[in-house]
Amino acid sequence: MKAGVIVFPGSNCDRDVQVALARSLGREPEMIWHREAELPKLDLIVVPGGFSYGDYLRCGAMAAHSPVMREVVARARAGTRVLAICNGFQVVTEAGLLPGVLMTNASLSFICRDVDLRVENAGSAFTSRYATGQVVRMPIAHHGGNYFTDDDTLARIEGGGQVAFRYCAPDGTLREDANPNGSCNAIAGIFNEARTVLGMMPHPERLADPALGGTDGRAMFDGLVEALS
Amino acid sequence: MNEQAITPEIVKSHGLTPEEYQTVIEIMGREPNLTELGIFSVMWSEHCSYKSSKKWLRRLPTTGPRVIHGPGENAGAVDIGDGQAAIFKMESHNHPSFIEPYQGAATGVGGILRDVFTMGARPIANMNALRFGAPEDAKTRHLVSGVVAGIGGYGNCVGVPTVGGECTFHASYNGNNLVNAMTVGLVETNKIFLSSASGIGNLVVYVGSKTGRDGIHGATMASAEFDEDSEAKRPTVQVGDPFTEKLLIEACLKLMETDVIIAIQDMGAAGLTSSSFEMASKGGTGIEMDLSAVPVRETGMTPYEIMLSESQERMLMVIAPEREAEARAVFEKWELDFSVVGTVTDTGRMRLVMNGETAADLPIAPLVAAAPELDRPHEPPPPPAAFDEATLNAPDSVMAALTTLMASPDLCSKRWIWEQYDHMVMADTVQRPGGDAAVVRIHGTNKGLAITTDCTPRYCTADPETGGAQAVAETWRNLTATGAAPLAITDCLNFGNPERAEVMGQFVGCIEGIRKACEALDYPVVSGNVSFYNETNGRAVQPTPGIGGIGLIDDIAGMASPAFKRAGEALLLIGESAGHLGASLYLREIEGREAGAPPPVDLAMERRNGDFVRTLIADARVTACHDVSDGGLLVAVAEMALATLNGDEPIGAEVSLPENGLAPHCWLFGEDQGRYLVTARMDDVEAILADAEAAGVAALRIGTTGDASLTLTGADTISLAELGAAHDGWLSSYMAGA
Amino acid sequence: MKARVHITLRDGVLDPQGKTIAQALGSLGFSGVNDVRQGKFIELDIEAASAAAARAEVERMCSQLLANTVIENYQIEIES
Amino acid sequence: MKARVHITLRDGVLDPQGKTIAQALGSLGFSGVNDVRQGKFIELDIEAASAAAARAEVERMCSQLLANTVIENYQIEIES
Ligand SMILES: Nc1ncnc2c1ncn2[C@@H]1O[C@H](COP(=O)(O)OP(=O)(O)O)[C@@H](O)[C@H]1O
Ligand SMILES: [Mg+2]
Repeated sequence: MKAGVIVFPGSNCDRDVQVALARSLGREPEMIWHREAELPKLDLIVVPGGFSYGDYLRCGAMAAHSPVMREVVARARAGTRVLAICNGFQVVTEAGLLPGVLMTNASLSFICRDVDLRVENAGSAFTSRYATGQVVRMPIAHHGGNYFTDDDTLARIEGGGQVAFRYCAPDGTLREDANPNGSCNAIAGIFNEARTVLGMMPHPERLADPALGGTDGRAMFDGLVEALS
Repeated sequence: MNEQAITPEIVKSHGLTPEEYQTVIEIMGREPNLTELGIFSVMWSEHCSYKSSKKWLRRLPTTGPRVIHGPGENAGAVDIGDGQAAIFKMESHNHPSFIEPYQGAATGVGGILRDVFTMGARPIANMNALRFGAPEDAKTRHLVSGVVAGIGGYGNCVGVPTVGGECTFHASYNGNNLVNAMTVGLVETNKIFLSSASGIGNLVVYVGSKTGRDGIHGATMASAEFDEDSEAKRPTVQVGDPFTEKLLIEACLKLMETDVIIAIQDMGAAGLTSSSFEMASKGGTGIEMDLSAVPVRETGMTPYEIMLSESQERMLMVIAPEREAEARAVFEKWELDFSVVGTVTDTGRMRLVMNGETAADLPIAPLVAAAPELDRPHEPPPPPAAFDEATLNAPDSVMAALTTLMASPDLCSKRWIWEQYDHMVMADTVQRPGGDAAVVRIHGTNKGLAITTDCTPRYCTADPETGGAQAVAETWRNLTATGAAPLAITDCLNFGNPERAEVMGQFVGCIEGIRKACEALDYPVVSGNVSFYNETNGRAVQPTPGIGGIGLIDDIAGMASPAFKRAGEALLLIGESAGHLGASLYLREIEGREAGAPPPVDLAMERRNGDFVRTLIADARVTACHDVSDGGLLVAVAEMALATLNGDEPIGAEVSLPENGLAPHCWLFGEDQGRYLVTARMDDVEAILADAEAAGVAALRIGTTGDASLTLTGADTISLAELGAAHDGWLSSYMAGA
Repeated sequence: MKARVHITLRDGVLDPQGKTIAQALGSLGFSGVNDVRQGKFIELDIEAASAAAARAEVERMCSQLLANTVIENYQIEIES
Repeated sequence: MKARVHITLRDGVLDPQGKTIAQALGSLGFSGVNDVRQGKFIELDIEAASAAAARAEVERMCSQLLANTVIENYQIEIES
């Protein structure tokens, strides 16, 4: 499998996801600067977290118009897997690759902590190492992770099995106080229709190493390597 | 543009005394013009010249086998083995954060980051030490909210984890909150960059953001106390641009992989003035700059404004002319301004030109050498109100007193703060906020750096020397509690108006305490910062010499943390207890009194106890470790128990009173120094106690870990859930306005 | 030429900032606040041959970058 | 009663967002963007006896909460 990580000015989880991928893959992914208008052949494109363009104007808005994003969208439409984490999720929604938008957290504050997530659909290259209904733990660290979309789109996402993760209580139940940012239907991550693109606010790369306090995130990278090799 | 006549009023408004102005004229051999006067004024301000503190700072021990660069560089550098060094420093942004909490705190973080990456280091951790006024004060909530959001807003965006800090409240900070920010960076020892401009004919290059009229005279503002109309005299507040800072970090570190940069210096307080003078003065050279080449944001900026602007996210560097294209390409890739603004000369003078005309021409060495050094009068502050433990009654309920303490503003959980900071980015935070020291793994290795900041201002108020020593000892203890070998400290000395002998007396006393502790613990000072004039209408802050310490962990697999690990283990107290309640939190929070001397700090015992504990950790003979500080023994036990609430299974403890003749509340809440709590497997207890005795270290088994509650044998009990809710709830409900 | 752009949330889109401001105003003692909506106000200084050309240009800026039309409306004024 | 408030950065105060937007517009091919400043636009619906009373009330809201007068200016319009 060949993996590439897109780097925008202001990306800051690019190295973290590089390390996590290398751990599962056994070799370093390629780091791709946002000005590249052409991409090498890749099986997985990662749009990492951070504050592209400072998150000024709207989170992800300016990065969505980087030269490289046209190519990422084209590849995604052709079936290349795209994993968009945190700011990456904001970028791909702004670029129209996934429906909806990520608005400011309901608390209006930045939130950094571990959250419990319920895996809603294990039927994808990203989630194959999880079981549907399993509760996993990953950190969030964002100011704008409040997922919003109109009712019709929401119904379509829900009906099409496009919800990947939901914020939940440790026992897997959905509770208002387990939804850290006000996302509609407690959505933490969604797929495109074909489940080849995943956007998610939590950071799997931050709990993929026992020294950091957990390894639930690692299964995502291991699963991708298995599915795409 | 410089034609304005220099009147005594203008001299005065620049904070120079008539005598100082006379020296200016002697150095210049003529009257200065306004730009030149402005330059003298900032260079000789308290903030830049350390005129009140220099004499005393010289007393601090600053060398040691691991010290690569001590005070005098942008930040301290300490050898951590394997060809790497840790670069770190702490700095205050108190005054700006009071005027505009968000931007003031944010730009404080930006400034300290620049001090560290200027030296070639990648910043790997931020810390923040915060002191606010009384919670009841009308402004406090607004200040907390703005400062925390500002620190997060900046640090989160640049992608450096904020891994810990302090946050306490006291009425003495009502008009003067303290915001101290610390950055730790990592560099290859043979790739450390310094700021000495050398090589006649080399280019002086300006990179980063454009210059605006920001904060003109910020440095002189930080050198004067607030009065009623300070709010009206505000200079233009500096706004931070963390996105540009992130680009600047990446561009500078990229260029630093080559040997293009000869010298580099961030533009901090007093901007272009202090950076250019510092570079030329260190190199023993001169600089000629064309101010028309400085990238500006506004039209019509004068030389005076350009030289004194404190716009953020700017750096000055010296490169060889033939490397210009290479350097420019890097900054252009990151879309940052890059402008050749001058050359290094052999004249020993700073010559500034604008639009072809000389705007200023000053001799560098005489100006720097003549920077005032004062020996201000100092007198020991009055002793604290007398206090005798024997006069105190026992509390009705120990657990109720504990709950009150745990829910008090100073001891409550600061989770509301650290959750607004990205403390995990860079994926090396192996001990998150909430423990003793934070631990950050050295990327790509199994080594770790333990980092902490500490100071107990109420001790410094009661007895400055003991307080100074205690602050150093507490950092040393917090590092030790993780298993780290303490390496060195940075300091951030926050005091009132040094023109008052009492304040100077506090300063001198604290320095003396810091000196003694550093010497006794072989724990040198490698960088620091002084902030005076934290005073409003004659009311000074409590003396607050913040200390930031770092320590090295050889293998993070063997580090210790405060959380209990298993039920049924022995709880041991290391160190001697005298039941000292003077200047304690118990006395303040439960009895409503601020009285008494602080607990004595016995540095020899401190060292003995710490070395013993560190060996226990290294030998994997203890399963958890926590130092005993604010609030005393029972608070420390409670903190070890509450730390388990984040994990799978809550673990509490039962503690029994020893027969040592102390009143129970004195033993349980006394703040005697040099103590640690550890847990150990039952089988190991006897041997540990025997080894302690052999090492001359007091050790006592005080209890056993157990179910999800805290119990004092034969007395009270409380569930961890109840105690945890009280501990966790205070700050968030306070901030919600409840 | 100067252009002023107002970017506002579409009706029906939740406005967490507006909601929080309304609550904060309430707790400061301002009674009678029925609703608060927060939007953006962007002022541009651009080169353009005419007001019409400027409007067309700013229109394109809005639809391409300045506004997210999934949730936001925009309104352009050109000052001459 | 409806009130509209424009909150803008004071002259001379750095506007990192505006600066970055201007650069982004440039790289999207919009040439001739001299300057961009980003501010806030707040719409309020409040109870008030008269336009003058509404203005006085919103004035107080601005100075107490809505604007940060250290770095921002505000301007109020009341629609009747
Ligand atoms: N402003 C802050 N930012 C981040 N973490 C903080 C802050 N204030 C306190 N903490 C964290 O809360 C914990 C307890 O702080 P403190 O009581 O000062 O510790 P100690 O008594 O061990 O010095 C520490 O882990 C510290 O890093
Ligand atoms: Mg501690």
